Amino acid sequence: MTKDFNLKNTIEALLLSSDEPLSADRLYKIISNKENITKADILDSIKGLENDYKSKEIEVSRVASGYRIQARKSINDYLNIIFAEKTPRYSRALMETLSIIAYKQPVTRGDIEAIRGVSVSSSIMRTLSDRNWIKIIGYRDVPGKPAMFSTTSEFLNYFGLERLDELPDLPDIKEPKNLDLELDDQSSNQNKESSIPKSMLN
Amino acid sequence: MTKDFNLKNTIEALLLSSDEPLSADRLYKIISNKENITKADILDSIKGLENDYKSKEIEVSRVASGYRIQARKSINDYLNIIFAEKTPRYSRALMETLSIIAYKQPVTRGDIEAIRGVSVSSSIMRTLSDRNWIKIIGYRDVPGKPAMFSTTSEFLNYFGLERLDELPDLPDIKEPKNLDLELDDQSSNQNKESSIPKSMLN
Amino acid sequence: MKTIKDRNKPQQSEMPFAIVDGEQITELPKDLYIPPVALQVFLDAFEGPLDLLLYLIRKQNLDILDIPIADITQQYVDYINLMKELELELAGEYLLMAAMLAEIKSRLLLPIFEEIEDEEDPRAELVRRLLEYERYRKVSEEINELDRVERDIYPSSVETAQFEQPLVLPDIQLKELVISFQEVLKKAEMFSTLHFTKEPLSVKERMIKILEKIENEDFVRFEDLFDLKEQKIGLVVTFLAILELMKELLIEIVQAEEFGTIHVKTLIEK
Repeated sequence: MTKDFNLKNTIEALLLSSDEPLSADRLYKIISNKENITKADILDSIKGLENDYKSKEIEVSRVASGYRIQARKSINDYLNIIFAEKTPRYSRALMETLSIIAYKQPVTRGDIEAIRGVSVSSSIMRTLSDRNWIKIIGYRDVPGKPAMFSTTSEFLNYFGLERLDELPDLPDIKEPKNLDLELDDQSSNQNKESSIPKSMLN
Repeated sequence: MTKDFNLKNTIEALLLSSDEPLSADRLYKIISNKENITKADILDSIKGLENDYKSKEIEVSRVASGYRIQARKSINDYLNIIFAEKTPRYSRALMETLSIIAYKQPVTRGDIEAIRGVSVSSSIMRTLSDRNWIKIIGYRDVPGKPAMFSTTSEFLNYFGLERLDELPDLPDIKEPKNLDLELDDQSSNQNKESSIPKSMLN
Repeated sequence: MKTIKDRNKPQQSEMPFAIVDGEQITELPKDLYIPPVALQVFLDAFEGPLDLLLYLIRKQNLDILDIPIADITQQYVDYINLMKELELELAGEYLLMAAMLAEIKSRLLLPIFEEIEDEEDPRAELVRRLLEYERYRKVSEEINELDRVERDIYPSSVETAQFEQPLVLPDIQLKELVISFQEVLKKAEMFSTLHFTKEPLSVKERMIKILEKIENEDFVRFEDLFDLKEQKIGLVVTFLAILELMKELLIEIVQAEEFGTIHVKTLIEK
């Protein structure tokens, strides 16, 4: 083995750096590229880690696709504080997708992709339907029978609208400035801190 | 303090659980909700962690928005295998734009265009702001009120830096030898009218 | 054009300005036929006229502070013409620079009158810009080499998904929604094949209502789709919505016999 090489520490760092669990096989394949080790060594080292972590607030957990290191439940209270402090934001892609559905409904994913020029990620559609802002209203009678999406009444409620036609008129593309002025009055509480006004990006 | 509470282990687990670096202040606020600790205790514990990690393949790193735990470069060979296909590449145009913002901040798009000699593409500005590497910090008080951009602490975090002055030095302007150059700062407006007939260009 | 290869005899080991199919290209192809792909790659390799000028200067090991304007101008214009000949789209900035170079050249040719000794060397402004640009170009290369997350720095993290985290949903403003759509329209305008027309939203909405109404029915009577309590405009909107639904093949209108009851049937399969 290479001088100073420590299998347990290497496995620990790999498990902590990887976004997904790593199986003993995978760890073996990765590490045996460079170091002369056996699969049994891997398993021994993982046992060693489990032992080291006994008094710690993290633990090794074995899940279907391998091993991962996770926080112990005992720090849950603190984690709640960390996660609660964050005000999440939706991505631009999600906002654009939602706006297309709102203004052009009923639309299929294909319609949205044709307009945005990029494919619509499933996670965006899932997020939007998890919030009950969009629903499938039917399937278009063309090959493949793509689902057609529309917005929901929850969507209208969220924005304090009664009907879809209360959505602001499509802004004049050429003169975005007027729009900003107009809408500033309507928007009650804005969290504009981090996002750069779209008009600056063109 | 609560029985069995171990500040060092808690900080370790919190740093590992948070998806962004945590400052000593932030750690103090989070933990002191439940435990009777001082800010000095936090700093001591972080020192303790650094010490514990000396022989490990992970390390505590201090970046602009706080502390994070990261893998040591010694295991990058393995990590590059795991992350093989995920490394995003950034164009020269993007890196140049980002560099100008980093060194000359606050700058407007016009400033960037004056230096690079080409217009700044919207997609570059969008990528930079989507990544939270740049933000608008105000509007210059000239006609058109152009937005002024600066870099963010996320930008520094990404490059593992704590402060802007840790960036590489900007190369000096060479002393002109043969030319009688007035190296003043007015170099930004050069759209001189040209009297060159079109035929010269063909 | 044939002169390009003569002038550009490399005098130092060069940096490739492009890589095509894994091969480094350090000079313009010398054959008469220049594959447009190579030229496009060449053009893409430059970040604008200043970058191209710097390349020409560096390539010949010239002193940036004492540029032989006539030569450089000629070379620059040759490149531009080459690109134009191949009908490559040139950013306006390239042409502007050509004009600027030509202007400097012509000013250098003018006899110098002693009275105007205040006047700067006509190249001064250009040199200043080149030097300034070069600083940032160089430093951006250094920044590109810095360790960075996703490539050289791997933050460690533990899994926390097993916790029931309080679900904080992002908040959005109506304004953001409209601005997003505005953004979409702007983008769509760039692909000019897409046309957006302002459509009364109420028709869209009515289409949805109608679809909802008939989705679980086999047939719905045509007149049942209308709410007679509505004013005339409402009835018109409903009628437009039905026409639109027919056009989009979402519903079918069925009439069993002449003058018989008209029925509406959904074409949507659930």
